[in-house]
Amino acid sequence: MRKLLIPAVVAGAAAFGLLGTAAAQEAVAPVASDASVYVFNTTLFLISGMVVMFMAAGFCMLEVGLVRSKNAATICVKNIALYSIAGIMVWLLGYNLIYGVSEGGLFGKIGVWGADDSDALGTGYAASSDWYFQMVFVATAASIVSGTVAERIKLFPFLIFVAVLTGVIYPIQASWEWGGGYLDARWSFSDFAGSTLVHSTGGWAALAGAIVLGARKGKYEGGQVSPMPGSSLPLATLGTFILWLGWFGFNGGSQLALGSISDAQSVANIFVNTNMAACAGVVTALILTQLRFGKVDLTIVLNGAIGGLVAITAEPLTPSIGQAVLIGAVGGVIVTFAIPLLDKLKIDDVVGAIPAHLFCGIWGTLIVPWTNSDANFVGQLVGVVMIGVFVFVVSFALWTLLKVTMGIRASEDVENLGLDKSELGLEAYPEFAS
Amino acid sequence: MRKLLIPAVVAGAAAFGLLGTAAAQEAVAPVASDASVYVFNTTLFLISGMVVMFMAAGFCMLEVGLVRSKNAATICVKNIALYSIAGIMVWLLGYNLIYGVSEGGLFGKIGVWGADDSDALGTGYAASSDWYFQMVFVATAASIVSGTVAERIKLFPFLIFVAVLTGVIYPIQASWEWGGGYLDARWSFSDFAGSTLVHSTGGWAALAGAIVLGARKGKYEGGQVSPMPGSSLPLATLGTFILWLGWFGFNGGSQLALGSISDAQSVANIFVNTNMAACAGVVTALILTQLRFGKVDLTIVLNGAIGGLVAITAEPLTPSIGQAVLIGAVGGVIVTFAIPLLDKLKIDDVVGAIPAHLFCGIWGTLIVPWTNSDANFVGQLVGVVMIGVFVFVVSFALWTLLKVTMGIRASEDVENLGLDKSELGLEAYPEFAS
Amino acid sequence: MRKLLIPAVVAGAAAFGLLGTAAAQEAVAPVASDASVYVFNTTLFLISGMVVMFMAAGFCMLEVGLVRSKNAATICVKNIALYSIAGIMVWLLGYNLIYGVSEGGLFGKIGVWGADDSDALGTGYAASSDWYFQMVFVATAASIVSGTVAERIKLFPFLIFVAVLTGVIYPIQASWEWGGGYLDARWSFSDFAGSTLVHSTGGWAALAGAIVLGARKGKYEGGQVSPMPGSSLPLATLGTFILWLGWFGFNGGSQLALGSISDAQSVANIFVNTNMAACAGVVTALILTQLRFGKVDLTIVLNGAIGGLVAITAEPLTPSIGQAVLIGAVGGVIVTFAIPLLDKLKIDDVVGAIPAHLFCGIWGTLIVPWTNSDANFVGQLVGVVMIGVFVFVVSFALWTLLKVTMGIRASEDVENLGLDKSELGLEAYPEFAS
Amino acid sequence: MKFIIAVIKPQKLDEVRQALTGLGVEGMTVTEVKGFGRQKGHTEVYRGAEYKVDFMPKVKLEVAANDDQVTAIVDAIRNAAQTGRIGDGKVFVLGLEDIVRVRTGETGAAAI
Amino acid sequence: MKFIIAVIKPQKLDEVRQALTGLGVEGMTVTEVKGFGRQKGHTEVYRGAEYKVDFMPKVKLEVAANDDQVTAIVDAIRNAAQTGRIGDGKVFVLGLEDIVRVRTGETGAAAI
Amino acid sequence: MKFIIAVIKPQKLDEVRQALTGLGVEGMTVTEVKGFGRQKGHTEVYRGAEYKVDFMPKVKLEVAANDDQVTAIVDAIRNAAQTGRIGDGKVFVLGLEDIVRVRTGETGAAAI
Ligand SMILES: Nc1ncnc2c1ncn2[C@@H]1O[C@H](COP(=O)(O)OP(=O)(O)O)[C@@H](O)[C@H]1O
Ligand SMILES: Nc1ncnc2c1ncn2[C@@H]1O[C@H](COP(=O)(O)OP(=O)(O)O)[C@@H](O)[C@H]1O
Ligand SMILES: Nc1ncnc2c1ncn2[C@@H]1O[C@H](COP(=O)(O)OP(=O)(O)O)[C@@H](O)[C@H]1O
Repeated sequence: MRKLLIPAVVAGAAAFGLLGTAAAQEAVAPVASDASVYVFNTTLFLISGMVVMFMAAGFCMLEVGLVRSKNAATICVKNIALYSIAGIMVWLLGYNLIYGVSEGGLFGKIGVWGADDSDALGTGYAASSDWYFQMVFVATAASIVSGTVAERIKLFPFLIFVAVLTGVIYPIQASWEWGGGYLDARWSFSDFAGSTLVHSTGGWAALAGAIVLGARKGKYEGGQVSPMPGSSLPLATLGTFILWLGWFGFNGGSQLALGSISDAQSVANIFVNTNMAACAGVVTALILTQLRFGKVDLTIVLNGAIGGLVAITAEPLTPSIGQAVLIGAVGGVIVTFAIPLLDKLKIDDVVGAIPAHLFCGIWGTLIVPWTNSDANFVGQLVGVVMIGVFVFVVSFALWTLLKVTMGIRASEDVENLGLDKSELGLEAYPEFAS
Repeated sequence: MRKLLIPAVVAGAAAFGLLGTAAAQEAVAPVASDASVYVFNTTLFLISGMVVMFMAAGFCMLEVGLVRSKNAATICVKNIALYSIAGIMVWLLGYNLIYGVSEGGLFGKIGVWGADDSDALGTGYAASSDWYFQMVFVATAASIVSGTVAERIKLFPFLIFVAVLTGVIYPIQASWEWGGGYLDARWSFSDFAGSTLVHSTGGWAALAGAIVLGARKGKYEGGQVSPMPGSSLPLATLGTFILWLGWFGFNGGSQLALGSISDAQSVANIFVNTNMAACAGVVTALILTQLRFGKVDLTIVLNGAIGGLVAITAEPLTPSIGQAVLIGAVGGVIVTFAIPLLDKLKIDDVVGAIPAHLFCGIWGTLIVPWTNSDANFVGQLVGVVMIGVFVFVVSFALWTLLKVTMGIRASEDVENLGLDKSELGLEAYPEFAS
Repeated sequence: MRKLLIPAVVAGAAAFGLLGTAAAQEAVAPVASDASVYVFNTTLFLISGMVVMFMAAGFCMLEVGLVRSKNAATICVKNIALYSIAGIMVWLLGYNLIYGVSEGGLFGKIGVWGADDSDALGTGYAASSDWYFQMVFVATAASIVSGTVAERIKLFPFLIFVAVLTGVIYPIQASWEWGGGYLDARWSFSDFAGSTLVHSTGGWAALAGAIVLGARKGKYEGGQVSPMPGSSLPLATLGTFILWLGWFGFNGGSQLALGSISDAQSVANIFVNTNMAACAGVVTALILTQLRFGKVDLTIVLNGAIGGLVAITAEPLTPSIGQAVLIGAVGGVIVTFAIPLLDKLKIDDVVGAIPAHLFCGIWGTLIVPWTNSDANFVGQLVGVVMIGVFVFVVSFALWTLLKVTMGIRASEDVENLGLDKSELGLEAYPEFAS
Repeated sequence: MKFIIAVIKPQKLDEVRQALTGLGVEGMTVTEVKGFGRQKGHTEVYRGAEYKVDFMPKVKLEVAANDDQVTAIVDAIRNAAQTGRIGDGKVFVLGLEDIVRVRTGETGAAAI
Repeated sequence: MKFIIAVIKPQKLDEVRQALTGLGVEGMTVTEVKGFGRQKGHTEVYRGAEYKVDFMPKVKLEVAANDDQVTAIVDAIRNAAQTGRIGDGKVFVLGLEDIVRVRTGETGAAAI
Repeated sequence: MKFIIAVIKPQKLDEVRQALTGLGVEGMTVTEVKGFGRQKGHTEVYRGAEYKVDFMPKVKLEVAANDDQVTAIVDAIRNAAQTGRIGDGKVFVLGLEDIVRVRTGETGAAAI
């Protein structure tokens, strides 16, 4: 059987004696009914949201695989807790801060969110499906922070930070763009799926945390960098594959509509560009680590996939495949060089979230004008800087506040013994690990 | 770019010079064509079914992570086998027992199922898509049992129990409600997605098994409880995330229709409530374990997520988000207190399936009238009791029968050495474990 | 609540006072608008493509679980790299080689692919969605090879082979059938979703590799077979579940259309048959290993699931459930007997890819005429042989070329120490493994 | 002083530890080991191929003790570790010239 | 010649190794062990059930040395491994009758 | 009687075991250990940072034997474990005062 649609349809139709009706279709006008458009849009949000939700598992596995086993259970607690807290905070505060903002405004409404489907056809999708989709994005930003500050941060201060990040910090900056606020109205800033709004935001918060928190004990002692190898690279790889999968929903769903032929084409193009950027990130990191270190470094290759994905996230629609490949490849270059660089600066980023999410997020945002004429370099720069300054400064202040009040750093003994045994009183792998 | 639908659509449409047609849509009546409705409904079943099917992997990982490594491979065999057996039994017997029941009846038809799409528009979905969706639900109930009786049950007796559970026990009680039988007709019992029909049913069967089987050797010796820590909490966490993901299909798909604006809204609201109940379960368990035990217990937090999900499953549509959060939070409370309680009763439930699935299932079912006026407390109670008694008694009898005939309990030596080495002759982690 | 559609719809509709419109639907003609059909088809490709993409993770976990830990990280590198390379090669060469072929031709066009949506209604789906769906299929074939040659092949020669396989070998043979080339036009060969085109192709390439490469050191020394147990059977099981999940997209998406009632029914029937064949493969392998070896062998049971899935892939639509069960069961028989057989022939297939993908692929292809009258045995045989000879010969030549030029086999020391430490300079489980 | 090394079956570790604590032994060091001995490993089948499992999992116990305690300790281990079935293990007694307690620097008997 | 066995806290391994290397010790063998001693394990709660952790993770170091080096080595271990807190571990000194270096066949002191 | 401790390269374990069985040795105990010695570890790069791997994976073999067997056993280990390359390992011979077979209570030579 030819694996092309038309014959298949005919065959299929014929098999059910529907050939007539199938032919009859030609008559119908090429627009879907409003009801269908509504359902398509809602379905896009729900299915995309599901795979983005699953990214929480991806981040968890990536982190759990890249930390030492004595801290693996704590990573699990942090990741399932942060996703849960994000959901609650976006409900209580976040959503209305993002979308309650006035045109060109800087600060949205304060208030609990509730679904309003009164003007169904007006909005064109179920309110809850949109909320769900936005919520999982917020959770993503929190996951990014978790990886960077792993293996030395205390559980509860971290969770408090997550609550503020997901309930206030992320929503405020997101409102400037996705809420139609200042950056959107004044600078026609463009960030399709969130290279800056989601990934850099997570990255800036992570960077602030890494600085306030300091490096893991022994990481930079004796003026040299002591690697602390991840305890399960297979789980880290699984996590990366899950993230890759989720990214189709992350970028594809950000088209926000699926009900028309043009929207369907856009979503499809986004899928392809998203995939190709990741492929390029992987291959680039693979070749570069071989050339630079004489050996392929799996962990950097995994970061390369994420770097490519983050880079394409600001504009996955307008690039040609070739351009997407290039944008992703640069992402691979960035992670390969930025990871050792951070170590030189004694910034201890356990999973490489800062290079992959922050640096590649900036790169992806700044390159948008190359393929999308609606965006301009100045506007992009303003957006990157304004959001960066806001998120970094507020996060830094918050981390510092937590540090001086309750303390954010686990004691040296706790760090030696591992957070699992000391904070949770259990072991992630009681029968195996050293 | 504003991240709101309308502008996006316009932009998209404009970009493809379809603005006219896009506008034209306003004219069309807001109902989808029957064909579209049919495809939407079928797609809902298929996609929901896929993620529910994936829950089999989630249960497998959760269990494999919570047992000792010497029994991990056996858990894998059990989980992939039980899913397979469920599929075959639902085909041979189950489906027609559920849906062959007469209005208000107690016992359906005996007979192999085959797809009948003769009256396509009448049913409104592809017969096979519905069968697929129902089948994966049955498998879920079997997975629940597996976790409770782990680490000491013999493989084949367990698989025989699964065959009867999925082919006969589950279908009979499900027919009373979802088949439009006795409980539905006589008591207007309401269980939207199966807190009682699926989760409590699995839980009752598990409880009967745990009693007949007895506790793992050494678990309750010397009048004290000896914990047997799970061998891989990261895998247990992964499993929980997979279950959470699957639950969107589990509850969302149970709307059974997606073809209209109202159905799309319902599915979306279900997604949000399902998610929020789980979030609440996690946060509640996290705080309670910290308060009660002085340390956050990851394994109970994971149970908390499931407890919240099970609790909302009986009615994920009508609650407001606030109500959903409360319903899920109580789920978190239940698991935190019920887990040690079962140990006091010397009921050895390896993964905590009884608190999470049985107790939270009862809670979720009884609270339905709070948010859904079509249900009443008496009816709910009758359903819970009637199904509970039926499933528990029959399961208890079956376990006992298996015990006296072929024996269900592995010998003490086998238990010492681990089921993997003795029953399968291999090790789950030959290079690591002790 | 009855869990049947109609009442649910009414209820739902009623709840939103849409009963009128819901009833009104009856009036509408039972065909979807072209726009809806277009979106449905595109969505089918995208969602199916996503889960098939995720199969890359499934293969990775299956392999990582079945190799010794000292080679696990290398498996991860290979799997994420091969998926990435496949994407790039299908873009640069593959797609146009497959679909640029002339009617009845043998060799397609050379050229980079780019999306062409000019004749949207003509094609009936977004070009990129189709490309995406085809691309992930190609990646699957490459994953198959990886498992067979694991634990002894050098990284870069393998990646070069993958580039040629995905860019040239696979596309050429695929064009003969799915491109409407020679086998399709001349022999009405039928391979619905690729038992031969995807799985046997991967299997033949793997077989050639295994022969040219030779067995792992110590595997067949002293005239006896020395098992080398997989290091993490839970991960291998997870991988199998992921593959099973992906297969619904693999076979279901191959219907290539979802926009009509008949297509929706077809996809649903495919889901059920796909699932039942896998169930049968599992149960058969479980029983047979118990009978033959006196113990259930989890690893063969996992292969049984895959064997059943591969077997049904050539024709998942036309068989009745009973026939699907039989076709899958034979898959389970094949793997159980072929695995030891390959060992007798001293062909070292680390994960059992050759029995599951090659042998079961042949079986599935040859049995098509039993359920599909459009196919005939001769045509099937010609297809199996022609593709087999082509892929095996070209692969064998390529492996040999790589062997004599750069060498494909890791040195004995490297093999002793493990590829991870020697080729990557790291360990997959630095804290656990021996 | 003597350095007593015992190789026993893993499931007997707890009983042995309790027996020794009963004797007033205040410390011991435990290692997971693989044992090869008269208790010939069994044959297993993996993916259809038979193979012999030569090494059995055992636990090694090291206890430093004063000469006067040795017999008591050895007997205690024997009684607690014995199942009567092949593979029960062995106790080895080696001479021990000196002990130092790291924390205090005490040496000899005082450091036990 | 003597065979020195030291049981220390895991996090002290690096310091001890460096101390020994400083003394010119060219080789040692390290094993992960579990220790039972005065440093009573603490109680933990798992899924609501309390239990005592009796065994603490320790590292065992084996060093063969010439008689004249023994005191230096023992002291070096003591100083490097000491935290002053209970559980620091012990050093055992056993007699060693002979050594053979597999690679060369050298025996006695030359093989150390 | 003697207590022979051999530290060898992991991949040599099988050959050594067979060699010893050939001599009629009926039991031995094996432990996975990490070795530090002349065979200096190599430097690795992980995420761009260089680091030295000091410890090499080794296998430790413990065999109790009668005096008359010792030389044969030591030679057998040497021959089987030797690759001629640095890191082949060592054999240590310690005095052994007594053995008890847990199962039977036999002591001395009879318990070997
Ligand atoms: N000569 C020996 N040297 C060192 N360890 C030994 C020796 N003989 C036996 N062992 C250890 O004792 C364990 C039990 O010995 P085995 O001969 O199997 O049973 P039994 O002690 O009951 O005769 C072996 O697995 C091995 O670890
Ligand atoms: N009699 C002994 N024989 C063998 N090992 C011992 C003995 N006593 C202590 N150890 C080892 O030394 C470790 C530390 O001893 P412990 O009594 O806990 O603290 P301290 O040495 O500071 O008194 C123990 O965990 C155990 O591994
Ligand atoms: N003095 C020693 N005490 C204990 N073990 C030692 C000693 N010297 C070497 N070893 C062990 O022997 C192994 C091999 O020794 P090494 O010096 O690396 O090579 P070679 O034995 O060929 O000179 C080391 O890895 C270590 O485990």
